[in-house]
Amino acid sequence: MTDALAPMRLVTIVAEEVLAPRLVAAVMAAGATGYTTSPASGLGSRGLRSTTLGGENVRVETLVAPAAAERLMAVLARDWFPHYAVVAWVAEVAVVRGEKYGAKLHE
Amino acid sequence: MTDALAPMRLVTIVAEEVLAPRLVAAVMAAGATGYTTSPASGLGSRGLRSTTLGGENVRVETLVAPAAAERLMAVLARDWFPHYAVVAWVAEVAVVRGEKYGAKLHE
Amino acid sequence: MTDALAPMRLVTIVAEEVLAPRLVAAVMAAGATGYTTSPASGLGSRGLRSTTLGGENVRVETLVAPAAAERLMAVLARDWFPHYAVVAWVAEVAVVRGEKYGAKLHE
Amino acid sequence: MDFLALAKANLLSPLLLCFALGAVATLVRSDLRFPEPVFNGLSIYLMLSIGLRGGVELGTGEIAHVVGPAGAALALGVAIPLWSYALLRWMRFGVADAAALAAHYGSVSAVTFVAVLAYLDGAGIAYEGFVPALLALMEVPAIVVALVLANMGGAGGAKGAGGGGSMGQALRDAVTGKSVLLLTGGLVIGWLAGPAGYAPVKPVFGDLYRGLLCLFLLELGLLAAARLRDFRRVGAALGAFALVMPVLHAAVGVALARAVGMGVGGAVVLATLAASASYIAAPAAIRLALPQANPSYYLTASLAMTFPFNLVAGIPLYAAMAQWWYS
Amino acid sequence: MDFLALAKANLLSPLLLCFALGAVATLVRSDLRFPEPVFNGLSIYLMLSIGLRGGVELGTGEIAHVVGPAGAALALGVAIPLWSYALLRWMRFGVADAAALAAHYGSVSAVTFVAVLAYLDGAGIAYEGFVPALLALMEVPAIVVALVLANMGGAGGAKGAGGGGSMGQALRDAVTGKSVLLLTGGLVIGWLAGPAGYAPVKPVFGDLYRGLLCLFLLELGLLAAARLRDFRRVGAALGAFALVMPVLHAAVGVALARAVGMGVGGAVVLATLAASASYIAAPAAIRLALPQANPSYYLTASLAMTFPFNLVAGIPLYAAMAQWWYS
Amino acid sequence: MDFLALAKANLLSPLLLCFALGAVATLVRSDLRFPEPVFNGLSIYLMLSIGLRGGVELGTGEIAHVVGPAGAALALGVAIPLWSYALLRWMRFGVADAAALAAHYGSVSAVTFVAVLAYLDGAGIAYEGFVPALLALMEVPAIVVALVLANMGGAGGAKGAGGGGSMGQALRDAVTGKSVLLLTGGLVIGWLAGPAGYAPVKPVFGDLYRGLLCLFLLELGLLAAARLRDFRRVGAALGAFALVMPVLHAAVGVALARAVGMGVGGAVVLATLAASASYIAAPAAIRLALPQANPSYYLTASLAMTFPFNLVAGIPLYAAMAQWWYS
Ligand SMILES: Nc1ncnc2c1ncn2[C@@H]1O[C@H](COP(=O)(O)O)[C@@H](O)[C@H]1O
Ligand SMILES: Nc1ncnc2c1ncn2[C@@H]1O[C@H](COP(=O)(O)O)[C@@H](O)[C@H]1O
Ligand SMILES: Nc1ncnc2c1ncn2[C@@H]1O[C@H](COP(=O)(O)O)[C@@H](O)[C@H]1O
Ligand code: NA
Ligand code: NA
Ligand code: NA
Repeated sequence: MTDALAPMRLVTIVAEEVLAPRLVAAVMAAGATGYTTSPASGLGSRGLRSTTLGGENVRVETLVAPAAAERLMAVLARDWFPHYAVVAWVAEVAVVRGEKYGAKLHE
Repeated sequence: MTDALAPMRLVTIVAEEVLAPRLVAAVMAAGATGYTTSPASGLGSRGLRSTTLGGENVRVETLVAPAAAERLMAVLARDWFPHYAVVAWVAEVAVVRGEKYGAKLHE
Repeated sequence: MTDALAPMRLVTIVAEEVLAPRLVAAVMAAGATGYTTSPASGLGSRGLRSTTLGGENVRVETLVAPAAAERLMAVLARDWFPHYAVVAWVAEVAVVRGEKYGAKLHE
Repeated sequence: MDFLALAKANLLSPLLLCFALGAVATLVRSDLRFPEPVFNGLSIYLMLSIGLRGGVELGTGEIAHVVGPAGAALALGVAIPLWSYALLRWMRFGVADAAALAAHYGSVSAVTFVAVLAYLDGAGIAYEGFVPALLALMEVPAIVVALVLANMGGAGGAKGAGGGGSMGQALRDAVTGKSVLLLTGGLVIGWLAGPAGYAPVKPVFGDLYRGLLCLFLLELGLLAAARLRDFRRVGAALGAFALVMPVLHAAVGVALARAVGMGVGGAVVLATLAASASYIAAPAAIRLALPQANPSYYLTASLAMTFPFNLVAGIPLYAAMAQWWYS
Repeated sequence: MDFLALAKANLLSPLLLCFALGAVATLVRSDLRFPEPVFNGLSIYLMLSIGLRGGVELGTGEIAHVVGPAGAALALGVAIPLWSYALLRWMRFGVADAAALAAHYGSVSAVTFVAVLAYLDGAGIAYEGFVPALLALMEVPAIVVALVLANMGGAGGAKGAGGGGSMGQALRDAVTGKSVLLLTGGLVIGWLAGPAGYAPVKPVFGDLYRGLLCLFLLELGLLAAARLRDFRRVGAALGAFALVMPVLHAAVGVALARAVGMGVGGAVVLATLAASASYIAAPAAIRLALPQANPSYYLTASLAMTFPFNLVAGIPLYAAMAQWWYS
Repeated sequence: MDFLALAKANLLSPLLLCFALGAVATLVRSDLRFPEPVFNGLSIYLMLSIGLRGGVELGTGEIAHVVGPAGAALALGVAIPLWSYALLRWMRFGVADAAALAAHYGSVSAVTFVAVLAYLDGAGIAYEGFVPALLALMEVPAIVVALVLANMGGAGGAKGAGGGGSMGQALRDAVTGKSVLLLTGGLVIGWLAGPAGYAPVKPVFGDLYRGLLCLFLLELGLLAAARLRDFRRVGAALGAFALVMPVLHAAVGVALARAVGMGVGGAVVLATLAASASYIAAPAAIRLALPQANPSYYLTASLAMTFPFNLVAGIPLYAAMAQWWYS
């Protein structure tokens, strides 16, 4: 196996579904090269359902370089957490061919 | 960026969908402040499908403090694994504003 | 709590939905004892939608021993990445009763 | 029409043929899958439609006549799990598995119920308008009786995981379960709205149900054939149980129906309800309350054996039995 | 039929009873859930069906007559949020909450619209074929007016998260929103296709809509009752607003309808549109553009109070008001 | 009706207008989305309905007459990909892309098929009851032929990822694919059940299909317009191919239909089948077996160009061609 595994960050964001289009725009603006969304529901400390078809959330995952992950978390903390039901976390993961997601070769 | 990232645990549980209401109750009882569920299917070592609309699972994710994660895994191992098709894992993740999920400030 | 947590790898793969049956076969062939799939959508660097009901992806997660994770990533890099829209990452996670997923006791 | 003509018409009805098509699709490993939300939506529709049409009929008949048949239905719902449990224990099934199977065979299958109505309509045999109420009455009692039996036998559910009290919880869940709620809700709505209120919604709840039932049966065929693959796990003894007990239960049903003064059509319906085994409500309840029971047993028996048997051979047979008994 | 007979027929219609059944299911904590994709599919069907049938009618009438009523509808869409906002501010609601509520009460509910048509059909009262156009016209303006009010009051949306320009974005979203698009698209299609083109699709878009509306109302009952649990968060003042304002708006609607020359049936429709509050389009728009507003307020008021009030008591009342005013 | 009147009726039919509405929704970036499970459910319904109605017709006609037309359909399914591949290679497309396009144009579109039947019904032109069998016969052969061509050209699929044997696998998948299964299953069911068995399910499978097809076309309009954005990637040469080849294929279809003794209505159907390009079955098969082929080419050409062309202009044109040839 010649492809070494490169370290990356996986940022996962759970938010009200109505926010999805703006959220993925924010993700791309922070420097991501892609994202994956999936349907979710849940309960949090606010417990608000903001639309009639309440309780429906969206889960956005993006594989980004560490710097972009920090940028994204900072944007979320500043612009999104105060207003919306949003939860986000960062995990360290390994990928093959990290360049694809914006990783520098010797990070 | 003034918000530092705080270390937390993400516990992910995959189980038969029929268990969902009880499972999230167990999650909250272990000290979680919230959870996210999403639909899933899968195959495991038992390969059982327990309802007519077989193969359908639920995936529950909860962001908790390390102690709560250990508590939850212990409860799952004791009360759930023997009886039901349940799989669970714990990952270390980082969040902004860990207090929200029950993290102590200097853990 | 007598069950210690054992270290394992969680491999997550996001791919075009049409690939799902072959993908899970590849996962099992690499030595996994099970997998979980869930519906997803997304955008990547190729941005291709390959079926009429375009944009639909599948997300496959499998909990495997570290060696199997490396095997699986190598297979993906060799046989899948060149042809299909596939993204994959590996995370370190902890489980109760790692034997179930093929972990050796003192790995 | 005589028995053979009716049996043939039954076999060649689109309902049964759609079930067969679903089974074939699974057997040839086709990629045909019914989207789950659509299946769930169809279930809601069917339950509400059964209730609604029954309620409208109810309003035009005499409601006092329902008391005897209701008592008979309840008696069946309590007695069937008792003797089934005893027999299955004697056949060396464990406490949990015996109780689980008893719950399934004492409870009922809504699709089998709709199929028997379609059969009677086709054969021109009248039946009482209140029969959907019997369907609603028979869904829950057997599950409760079976859980009591399991408790007495020492298989008391997964205490820890359920947080205790799984018996009471199971009862609560079953009574507020969506099929009971939609059936009784539909009955009340149909009864209150009457024929005039029903008329504008009849194109949906009356005209479409036979066709939509075809789609439902297509999906059940897919699922039942997938279950058949578990057959080796199940064994011949359970196979015999799944094919013989329905006929015995149907015979008891016919006798009871006559005893409480139902007509011949009603007797066929009660017999079919007794003969049918639940494969949607009971599995979910039992899985939670009796996790030690093996789903391969109860699902394969009820969905892959008893259900198709009733559709193909049982219903014409029970009709013949009732006509013989009533003549 | 006199007023009481009509009110009773309304109360006992399957539409209302299905709504009640949904509410009961939530209150007894049943596991009945409507699959979301099916609900979304039904929404698309209902909107297209309303538009299509309106468009066919439109083609057979005189289109010039629509100008006055359209002006009246637009006037209501602009005026209702203005006075609602002023009143709510006076009631000590914050800028964001007052604007959010104003948007909801100025906009409209498609299901309430369909319910009033069903009521008029049942009562044998004719109405203008172009009324679906009024529904489409009244959905958006109130949302825009409310956002302007919020901006003037200093509650200017979540600038950062939206990337700026949330006002213009909200307007764009509302105009290209699926309900406006399907309603106007349906109107155009019905108008172009005419009665001959409509005939082969009538079994779906004409015959089924009353029955499918029952299923829709079942789900809305589930959702509305779930909202009721938020009632303590909302308070009596908002409760009074949610029950009194619709009647006032209806009165204005009747007066305006008469002023622009609509018939008595059309007046009932315009009154009901004015009285109804949006619970699908407005919440989504407001949540994005005014995240500071508390969804518990606007959703509980519109979905759990005003909507059932209009269905149960409002529509017959507005019909009586219109008949009194026109006689 | 003369040609122009029919073409106008076609253009103004709700079917086409719904397709246009879907396209408009995508172009104005509306949030209108058809829930995927509902679309899948509708697909199952449409296939089964086409088969079922064809099967009932089949039973009332003489089955021997189907042999010639079946041969013609198979011949088209084999020949079209051969000459399409040769032409596309000559146009400098790569082996994989040429084979992929050849598969799509040799296979068929079920919605185009239903649209031509609706057109003929509207125009009062009779056609053979067995035509759904031709649809089922023409879905798979072209895919197989194209994969053989690709193999011979050296573009042999993704061996590693598929675990080898992708040709045989692709053939298996196509034959047990859900559209072939539902069509042939429906034909058999309709044939066995006959008109008497069909009657109770006709309200669903007969009366609703035109209206439900509108909803289906709405979604296809959404998808086709989204594909149009890929147009620059596709180029003018492929655009010409997508608009000219259907007309040639239709001419061959008319000639063949006459040669095997079909009526003028059947000739229009066979011509339309030849002219149509697959956009559901073929893309999935090709994506797996020929991943090197660019989906932008085959999907944009078949879904965004050939499909609307056939709906709008092709079908009336092929009808005119057949009438001229038969007169
Ligand atoms: N501790 C948690 N773990 C996982 N998901 C959470 C957690 N807290 C909140 N969520 C998710 O985030 C959404 C909004 O949470 P909140 O803003 O706390 O109301 C919820 O609906 C959940 O899906
Ligand atoms: N190794 C694994 N990796 C990921 N998910 C698994 C694994 N094993 C089991 N699962 C999931 O857990 C469910 C129950 O597994 P089991 O209890 O092993 O039958 C399966 O349906 C899968 O969704
Ligand atoms: N950076 C990323 N983070 C998360 N998911 C991604 C990323 N890039 C691509 N994906 C997912 O992988 C699929 C295929 O990506 P691609 O091969 O880059 O077109 C996309 O549809 C996404 O669901
Ligand atoms: Na029974
Ligand atoms: Na209003
Ligand atoms: Na073709």
